Amino acid sequence: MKELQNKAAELLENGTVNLLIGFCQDVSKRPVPYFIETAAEANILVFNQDCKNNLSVYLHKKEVKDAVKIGLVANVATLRSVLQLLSENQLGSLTLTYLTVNSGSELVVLGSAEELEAYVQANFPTCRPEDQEMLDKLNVLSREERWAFWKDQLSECVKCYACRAVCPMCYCTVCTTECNQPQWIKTSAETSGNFEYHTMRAMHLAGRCINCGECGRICPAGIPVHLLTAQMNQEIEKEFGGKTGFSLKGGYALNSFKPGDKENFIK
Amino acid sequence: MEQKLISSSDIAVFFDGLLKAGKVVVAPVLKQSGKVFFKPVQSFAEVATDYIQTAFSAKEVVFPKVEELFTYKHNEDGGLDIKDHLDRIPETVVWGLRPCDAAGFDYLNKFFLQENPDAYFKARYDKTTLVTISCHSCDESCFCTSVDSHPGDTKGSDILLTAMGDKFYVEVITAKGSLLIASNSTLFTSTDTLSKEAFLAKPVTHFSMDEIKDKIQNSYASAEWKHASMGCFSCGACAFACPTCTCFDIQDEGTQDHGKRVRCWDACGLSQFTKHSSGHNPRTNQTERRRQRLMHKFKYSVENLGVVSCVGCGRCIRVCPSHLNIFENILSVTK
Amino acid sequence: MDTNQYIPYQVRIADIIDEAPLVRTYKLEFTDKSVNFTFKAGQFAEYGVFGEGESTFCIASSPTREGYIECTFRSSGRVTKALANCEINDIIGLRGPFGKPFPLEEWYGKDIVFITGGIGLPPLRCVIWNVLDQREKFGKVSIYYGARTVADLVYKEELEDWKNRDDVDLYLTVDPGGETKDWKDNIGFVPTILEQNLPSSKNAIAIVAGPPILIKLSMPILAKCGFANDKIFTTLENRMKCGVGKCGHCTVGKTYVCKDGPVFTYEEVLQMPQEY
Amino acid sequence: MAETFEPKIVAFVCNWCTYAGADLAGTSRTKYATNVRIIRFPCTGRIDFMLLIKAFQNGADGIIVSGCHPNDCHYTSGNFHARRRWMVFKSMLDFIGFPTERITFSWVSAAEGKKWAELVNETTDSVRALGPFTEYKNLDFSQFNQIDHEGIAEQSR
Repeated sequence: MKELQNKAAELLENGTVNLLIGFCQDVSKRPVPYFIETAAEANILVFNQDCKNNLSVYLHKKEVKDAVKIGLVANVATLRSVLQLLSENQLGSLTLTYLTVNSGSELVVLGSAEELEAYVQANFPTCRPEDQEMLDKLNVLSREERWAFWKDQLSECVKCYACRAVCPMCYCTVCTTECNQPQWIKTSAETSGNFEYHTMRAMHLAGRCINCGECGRICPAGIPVHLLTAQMNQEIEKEFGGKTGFSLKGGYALNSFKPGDKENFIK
Repeated sequence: MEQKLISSSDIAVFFDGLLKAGKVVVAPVLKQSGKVFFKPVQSFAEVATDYIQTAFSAKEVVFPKVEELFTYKHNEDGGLDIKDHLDRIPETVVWGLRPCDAAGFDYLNKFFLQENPDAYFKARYDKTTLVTISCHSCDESCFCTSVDSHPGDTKGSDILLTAMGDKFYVEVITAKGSLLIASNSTLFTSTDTLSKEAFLAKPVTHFSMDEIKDKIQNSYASAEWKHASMGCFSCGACAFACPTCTCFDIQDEGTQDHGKRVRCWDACGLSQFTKHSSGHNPRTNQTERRRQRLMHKFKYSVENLGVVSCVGCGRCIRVCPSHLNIFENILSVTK
Repeated sequence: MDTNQYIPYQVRIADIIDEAPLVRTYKLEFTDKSVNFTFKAGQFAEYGVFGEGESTFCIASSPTREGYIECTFRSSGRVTKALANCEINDIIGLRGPFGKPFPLEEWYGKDIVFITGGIGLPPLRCVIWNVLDQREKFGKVSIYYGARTVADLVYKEELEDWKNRDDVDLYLTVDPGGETKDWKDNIGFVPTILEQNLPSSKNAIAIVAGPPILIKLSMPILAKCGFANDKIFTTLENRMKCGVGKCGHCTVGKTYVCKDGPVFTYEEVLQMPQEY
Repeated sequence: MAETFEPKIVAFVCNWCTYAGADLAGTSRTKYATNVRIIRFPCTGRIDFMLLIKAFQNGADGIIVSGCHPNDCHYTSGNFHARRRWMVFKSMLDFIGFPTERITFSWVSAAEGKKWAELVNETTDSVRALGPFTEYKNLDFSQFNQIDHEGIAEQSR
């Protein structure tokens, strides 16, 4: 912890970064994303198991972009999403420095995209066991049972769009949900509208989602929306190969093709 | 207001009596997601008991997340048949909501009915009876005592139940409440006023409302708003979970020939909320939007309706993806 | 009152006038003749195309001319586009009237100065008609109106009519470059024209409506003429959904533009947070 | 009801192959089911999955998506891209339990008027057998504002 704070202070001191995005704690010890501009504030930084937020989503925020030189306190999932964003050319205007803590609980500082890539590939996360368990459980159900499951789950969705807001891959300036000419997706949070929204979301993230699981974790209605994209990723990996957030030239499964792609479902 | 007692074993009988009387009983239900939601239930067995706070407030009983304003259909003579469905709203009992939620109803009532009464809210509210249960436990997000309320507050409730060992202390606050009791009067025995104190949760008090009320008068320009909102993702979670957030959007669903007009929850934190079709957006950044929300709760609603529209349920803190903390924010901007 | 404010009246489009590119005026008649719809100058309504939604704009006709109402709109969003596709005899929804009107009665015997540009004229047209229909009750009436180009001027016939009246001073202008060969009136932005022909603030009321920039630039000039802030009126145009102070879209600080406005004195506007 | 039920089927087809194929079916007087409404697109690559959702949203009982055979695409690779997207979209729908048998994907070339006619007939028969697609429409009645949904439901039917 102290080590992290000192490093952060140092980086801010010598101007390597203008803005450092990390965590502090609120009165009840909950991790709160915190934005540090002066070395003096660095001593309130914390980083522990509860610091799950994927801070890379803030890299789309105007106030953050304006700082240009940014430090990011990140767990592997976050680093992975930064890698994916870099491969999608979304962070061109920024110079980033990453602070993370490795499995040996020692501080790691990554100064360049290449270092980042190497680190992520060396510590590449697998699908969380609890998620895998849920996926396997769902995949053996009958079609009707799965429909019933999602119907029950999605009926609780209130369309607060928190899942969209916390997703680093949802960086469109205008989302499909806000296009009303025509109204592609019902604005009302009726179940059918919720189906449309979550199908759309999962499709737009298929092959891009980096499985940080944030959308599912923060859903106020407790809907495991992250399973949709996790499932898509596994399908795509199986059919077309390639991992998301694995390399700087990741490529996007759905804007490339192979002449021999699976087509047994086409008459 | 009269006080009664009912034995814990009779509570279920009372509850089933309400169901038998043909009322829709909405009560907290534990779903597989591990969260508790207000749902219409068929038996006392379904009712969840062991939880601090429901995921969403009970406001959706009187202010549903999707409210059908009317259906329309073209008729032969060129015009449209337009009809609302206010007559379909059933007698409803909300069971087991927290005093903070009930206090929320008190605010909703003021907001929707004081000026330009809202027909849909009124129709639902008039047919709704609130059976509140005092909190015996709380967590670090609860702060009702900071906003002039407490875990045994009767504000907004029709009946307040307080568990006292093997019996419940029953405070009958309104005529609506007495009617429920009257229909099952044999279960209740009269008693004089008892002190609930020993049986109530003790949430931390973070500030004194009076102090905040006058300090916030000149906090609009505070630089702290930026810190208070930097972490904000501009989603609507806090507003949708809030028992007193009332903003909504009106949408048509259907064709020009037939369909329905609905109103659905909207949130002042969403970036499109104030955006004109011209592209001009009065509140362009999150700092302005979060300030609008908090100032509305603690300043504007006091000026408009004379009450603070935050009941301290702490839901916005629990659901916030980045754990933004409303009472910490309020404290920091009123420093 | 216990009426359901969300149920619209049904109105038939009786006439359509193309005012300018994308700008149309609809003359609306109630299908149910028994409806007694009374409104005051400055109030607005919610116009709905069923299946598309509702859009907010002012009632452009005057209460002094009964039996019908008129609205003028520029098609920009989903609803206004759908509205623009309507034809004569189509039925649309109408909710209202909403909002606080101009305090015309308080203005009796005073001079009235109208300053407006482009699509800002419709909200004032209602007042102008109202004033002209009871001309004797008011003092000097001057109208400063301009648009980007000659084509963008709305209510062209009425502008002619006002120009020809000797009891109205009309200062018509178009932005530089917007003029046509046979354009005889002023060329230049409205504030410029205002500055060249300063109105007297003595026992006078100024009403400003139009694009924010026009309002911003006109205010200092009016101040220079000696108009007190509470003698200057304007109307705020915020996004609205319900029109009755419930949906929250139009809030500026504690103010609900829909029920506390849309008519405000400049003094009131200055007291609000600058979020409009 | 069941025997008199005629399904509404929306066909999203590409301009260069399947549309021409359907045209051929017409000019060569091939009779086929009238349940299908054809929507022409420049290329299968343009057929966004949102359009399919929209069709079901507006009450379609079945959908046909069809374009050029691989390597025949007028824009060389549009249908290859489309193929991947369909594959992903289909497995997506499978995962949420959507009855994907209501969507038929196919390649129909400009010369295959006969195949088009058969395709439409087969699809119509299979969807007719499946019956009207109420599962989707019923979603809202089950939840429509949790308090008085029954009332609304019966009235909306």
